Amino acid sequence: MPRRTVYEASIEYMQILDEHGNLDEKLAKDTLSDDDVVYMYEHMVTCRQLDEIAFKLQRSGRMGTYPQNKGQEAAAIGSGFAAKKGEDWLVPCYRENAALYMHGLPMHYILLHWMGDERGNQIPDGVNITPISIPIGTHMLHAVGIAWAMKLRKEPRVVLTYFGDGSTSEGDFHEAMNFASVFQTPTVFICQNNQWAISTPRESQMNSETVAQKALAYGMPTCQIDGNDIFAAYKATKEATDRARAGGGPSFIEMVTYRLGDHTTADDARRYRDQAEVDAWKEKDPIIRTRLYLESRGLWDDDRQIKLQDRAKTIVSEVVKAAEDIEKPGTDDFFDHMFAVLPEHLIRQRDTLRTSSIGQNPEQAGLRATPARV
Amino acid sequence: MPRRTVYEASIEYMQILDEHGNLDEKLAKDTLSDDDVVYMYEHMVTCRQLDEIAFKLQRSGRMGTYPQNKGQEAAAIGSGFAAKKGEDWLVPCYRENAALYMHGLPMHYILLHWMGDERGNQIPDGVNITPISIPIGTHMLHAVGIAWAMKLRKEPRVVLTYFGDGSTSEGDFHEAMNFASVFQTPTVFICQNNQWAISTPRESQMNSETVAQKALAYGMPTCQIDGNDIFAAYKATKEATDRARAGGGPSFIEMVTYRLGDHTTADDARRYRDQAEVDAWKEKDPIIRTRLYLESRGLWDDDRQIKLQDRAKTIVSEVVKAAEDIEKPGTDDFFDHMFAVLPEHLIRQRDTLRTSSIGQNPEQAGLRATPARV
Amino acid sequence: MANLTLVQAINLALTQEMQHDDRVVLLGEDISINGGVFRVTEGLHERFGSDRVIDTPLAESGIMGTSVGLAIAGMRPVPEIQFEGFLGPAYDQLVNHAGRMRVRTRSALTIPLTVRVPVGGGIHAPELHSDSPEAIYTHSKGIKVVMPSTPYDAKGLLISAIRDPDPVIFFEPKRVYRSFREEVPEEEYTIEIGQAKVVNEGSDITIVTWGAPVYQCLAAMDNLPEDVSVELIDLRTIYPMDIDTVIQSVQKTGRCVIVHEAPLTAGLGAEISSQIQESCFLYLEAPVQRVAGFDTIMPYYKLELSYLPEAPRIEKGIKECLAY
Amino acid sequence: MANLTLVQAINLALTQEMQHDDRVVLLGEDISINGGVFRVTEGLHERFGSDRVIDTPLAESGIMGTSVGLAIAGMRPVPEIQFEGFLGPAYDQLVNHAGRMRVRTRSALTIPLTVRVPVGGGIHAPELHSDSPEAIYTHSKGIKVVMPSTPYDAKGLLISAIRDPDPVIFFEPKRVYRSFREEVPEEEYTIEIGQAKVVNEGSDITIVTWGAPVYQCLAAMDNLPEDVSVELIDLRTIYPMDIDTVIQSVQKTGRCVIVHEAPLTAGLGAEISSQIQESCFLYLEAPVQRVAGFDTIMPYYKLELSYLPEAPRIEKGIKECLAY
Ligand SMILES: Cc1ncc(C[n+]2csc(CCOP(=O)(O)OP(=O)(O)O)c2C)c(N)n1
Ligand SMILES: Cc1ncc(C[n+]2csc(CCOP(=O)(O)OP(=O)(O)O)c2C)c(N)n1
Ligand SMILES: [Mg+2]
Ligand SMILES: [Mg+2]
Repeated sequence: MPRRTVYEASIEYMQILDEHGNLDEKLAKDTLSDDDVVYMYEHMVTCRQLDEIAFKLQRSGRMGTYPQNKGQEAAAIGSGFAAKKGEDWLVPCYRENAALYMHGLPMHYILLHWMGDERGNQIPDGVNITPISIPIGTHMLHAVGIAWAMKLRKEPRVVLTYFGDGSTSEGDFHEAMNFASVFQTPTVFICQNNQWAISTPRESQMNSETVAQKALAYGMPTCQIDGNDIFAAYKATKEATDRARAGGGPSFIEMVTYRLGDHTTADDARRYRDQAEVDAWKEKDPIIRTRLYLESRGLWDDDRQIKLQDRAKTIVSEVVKAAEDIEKPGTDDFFDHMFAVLPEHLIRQRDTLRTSSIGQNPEQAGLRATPARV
Repeated sequence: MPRRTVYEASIEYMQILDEHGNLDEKLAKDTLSDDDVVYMYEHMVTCRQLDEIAFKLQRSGRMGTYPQNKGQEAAAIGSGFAAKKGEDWLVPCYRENAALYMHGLPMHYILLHWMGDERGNQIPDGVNITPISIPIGTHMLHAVGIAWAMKLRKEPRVVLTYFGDGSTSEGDFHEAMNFASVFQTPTVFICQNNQWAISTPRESQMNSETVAQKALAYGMPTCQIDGNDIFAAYKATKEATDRARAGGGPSFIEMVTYRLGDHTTADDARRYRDQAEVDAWKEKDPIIRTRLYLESRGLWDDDRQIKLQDRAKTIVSEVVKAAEDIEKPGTDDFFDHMFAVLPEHLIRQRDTLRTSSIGQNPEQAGLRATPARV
Repeated sequence: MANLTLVQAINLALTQEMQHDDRVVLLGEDISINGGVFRVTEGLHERFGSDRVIDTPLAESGIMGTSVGLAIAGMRPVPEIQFEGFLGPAYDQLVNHAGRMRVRTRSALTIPLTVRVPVGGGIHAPELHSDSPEAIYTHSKGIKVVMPSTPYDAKGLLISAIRDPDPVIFFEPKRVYRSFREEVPEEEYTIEIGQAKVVNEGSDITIVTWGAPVYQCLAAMDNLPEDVSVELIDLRTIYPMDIDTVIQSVQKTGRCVIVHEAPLTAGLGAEISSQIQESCFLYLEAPVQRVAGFDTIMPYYKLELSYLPEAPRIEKGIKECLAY
Repeated sequence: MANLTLVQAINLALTQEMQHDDRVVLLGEDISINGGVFRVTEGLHERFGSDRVIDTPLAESGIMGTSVGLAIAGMRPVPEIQFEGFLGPAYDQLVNHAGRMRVRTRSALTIPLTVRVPVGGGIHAPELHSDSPEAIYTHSKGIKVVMPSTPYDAKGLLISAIRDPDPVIFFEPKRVYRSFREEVPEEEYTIEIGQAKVVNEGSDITIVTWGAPVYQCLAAMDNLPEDVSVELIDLRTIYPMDIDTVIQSVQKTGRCVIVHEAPLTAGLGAEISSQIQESCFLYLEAPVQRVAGFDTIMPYYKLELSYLPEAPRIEKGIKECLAY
């Protein structure tokens, strides 16, 4: 046949909880219980509190650059809720605090990281999370590698990896998607499409109508959902993790959301985007709609809200205290973790730096004498 | 609407000249004239001759590693025929000799390259071709950059870039496709899907049914064609170049073909692929079918064939002579082209190497005396 | 003449080169409307439009690789890599393509590109925002490497880089971006690539450095006894290196300290030290001293000042070298 | 004991490590059925199956990045990069991820990976198949760099590398792959990473080298006058470097020539020369001499032997150093 169709595809969008708090009961069936929603709501509010305080810490000089998560909590928490704590892995970027916290990361680790302290990356044993990733797009390959190990060892575990719309432009994204698909690793690719990569709008990053269609290149199951809807985020992720756990390989989920804050505290988004756009998205805030939903089901009221806010404040202020009270790291730290066994020249550098010499020339620190010329 | 389709796509396959030499007249309309086909046939046969001789040169120790093009001539020549000589650019890999030759590259340049001589890359002025690319997947970005320059300067020129199925796994492929699409550069991406990347079959490189669908990720026009069919290769490429020239941006074409030889002369394909597969593809050889077609139209006969073969032999043996007769390059050459103006230390290295000193320490070459200690 | 910061001097050089050569195009992440994360390209998009000040997708290899193509086709691309830590994904295109194109085509194709890269530590930035990879690109060949430390030098060197027919990495020490202002002529001028500058003449010891540590060296010098006469050399260009200026100085002083932020081992200090030894063997009164970053990964910012060669450590290095 | 080539010795080490540790997996381009383009992994796919000897898509960053993930999850990946020229696309994952993971997580996550990479010139290969990038990875930190020159050393060092809890680049000099055979014990043994080997003891001059140039140095030594006593050191490990062995030797001989294939400027010769100067200042009778590749791109193969430090050039270097 001279001309024939050799490939066909289509991609679906899903929303279950709309911005007014209305639920599509049919789609919501067998997803989240009332308790689940309350739990997730409380987490979102607590993480929003963390976000506000982190912002203030930066502004008052108590912390370095920080990227606010505000507005994207549903994508993080809805997807993270499908992961099994202590079993599955999360391989994040930096806008998923809510998922990390829920998956067991002590919250002050997040602050420590942004306070310029590697101990914020020293994830406790048993918490299956890789540290916040500063370079964009590179960590999805690690997620694929971890998932691949699970598969090779025949462990029924999955890996969720988070990244932004911007990061899908990197070559490593492509290679990660392809490896995952070729080796059918149990990886769930979660793209938080928040419409912007710093100042670059989605349309300037790609010429495709959806991010989701990028997965077609790899023959990978893909969908687009309302990322401010915990039901849709959970349902799509649960389907993907179930499939992956059963040996069905990787999936891609585009979560359509919005970065309500600046890119980071070093950024000023007013330079490049309209307030009207921000305002329109504020209406779609995941916290608002979840509360509306809970209220409509009689599961929430002002009193509970006030109590929750108090609790969140307490939690976060304890977290700030934990992060700020930690003793200053010593200079040994950046030597001692270079290798399992420190080579001699690093021991010398470490020790001479301790003695406040210039730390490099052993003779000068008296650690190795230059014998006289023979 | 809770669930809706947000994206749909389909991809077409096209064949015009089948392996028995039968032509789909309707699709062939307004494509190649009889003269064109004769011209292209003659080119293919000449390049096949080059291929055989190059193979022998390597086997007899007169040339280094060489990658045979055998079986893929239609993809090269059919697409290359849509390019305007002296106007459009070709940015090749290493299996498009026929396209390069037709586009104006003196054939002995190809041999010089594989003889380990950079002068094979010193493309003459006015021939718009970048040199054979050894690293896989990296040159498509250059093609996009060149096309981008054309667009910025509002020149109605296009860039054709060639690459294999294997190279579509590289991150740079992804970035090239995305940049081309975002900036709507006049680039035609021509994938010679010859089923193998050295020993790795297509199915182990990707989990997608077609290579063509990789372009959907970028919202780029895409199709799959019979790559052993000069009509389909020409028609698909012409549509793409016309669109690009008119400002319609990039296109992707998957040309389904087959590498009839080993990967290179350093390879032994019997280690990893079945002879039956090779034999089946031999039936689909583009040269056979083009000849059958020409004969069926009364445009070709044994006599013309013998004459053509003689001519091809003469051309190629002259080419071999040109490549072998060139004087050995001098050591100055690898210094003199490092920068437009050579920095002093490179001049010193070059000159001391000339004087057969070790070429590095100026004192020892007497070029800079060490004055006695003051 | 205007009193400009390093950021402003670079901005001025870009503006003037774009004005007088329409082959010059800027491309990179967030460089257009946003003016770049350090605001170095501020105002250029308004002035020159979207065809010449181009926001790219987030893809460093793409930025570098398309710049190679633009250069082949006769443009003069000036890509920006947002931070030196993100040169990593562009490494292959820069080193194996930009740096090789001329020689592998025996000058048939040339790559007049200037990649601008903020570099170095000391600004309390996150991971991979504080490195000093200049030695890597110096060893890689085919690429010139420039790192100015003053607004005046930055303007003159950037203009030279953009006009250079070959690839140049233009490292901008972020710690100096806004640390002070300096008189910078309004008119265009060039500073030759490959010329060091003697910042301070002296006779007892030579200090060789480049980029932000120039200021740490000056601070260290302030703390030395009055009678110590230091010759301070700012290399400005790292490759090709003005080793003659260094050699002349060391032949005069007999002692040398080299200061850089990058890790010690296989850093540029090693190259300079070796060349000094080769050319000043009979002049040296003490081993050439290197004061550099340690052989570790640059720590996060809580510890960055312990890692960097700050004034006290440089002072110590000078004293130890003098006492030998 | 068997009489093995370098290729066979590496194959044997891989076989034995895979047999005794099922966390060891090999991945790379064309390494399974094809046995790798140099046949180093020949027979391993048949023996260990597709889950442990894995053909990947053609994507070096993917190979390195998934290896980082595999290592995080407790495997011991041994990726192969087909030629050193294709380390370029893997550079970012290797340097900014594999090399940093332990220190940035304060040892919470570790990367026990060994990347095998054929390296160096002299085999008449195409472009980007003949480079020597070891200095780049030595300066990058967090990665050990090994380059054996004999079958015996290769086996012992590769076993050490695979068992090492940290990332190791294992460079295999292709020029030596099949150039000779040597007795290699059948049983497993390790050679400590970070130990140089004195190939020849001597008292007049020290030669420091590694990889294929070891044989060019031996050839050069054959041409020296009988009474010249050369101490030849094969570093074997480039990082961490056994500088003590070098220093002891130079303190004995007072003279040193360093030989490497990579370009001179900012190559490892510079680091070694600087350290010798720092530690042997009062012993040196002549400047430390470097005989290396030139500051150019490695030429295509017609000229490669003019670029590489072949025996005549080394001989000249030795004589010039002795005559100083
Ligand atoms: C490899 C790399 N290049 C550039 C940067 C600088 N940078 C940090 S965040 C960012 C934008 C990321 O956009 P996106 O992936 O959409 O994530 P978002 O910030 O919107 O959550 C850029 C360019 C980086 N961190 N890493
Ligand atoms: C970046 C890079 N990695 C690996 C190689 C080694 N190599 C040369 S050709 C090849 C396979 C290429 O396959 P494909 O793209 O399908 O082209 P084909 O050879 O089939 O025409 C490989 C792996 C290379 N040249 N460059
Ligand atoms: Mg985003
Ligand atoms: Mg192929």
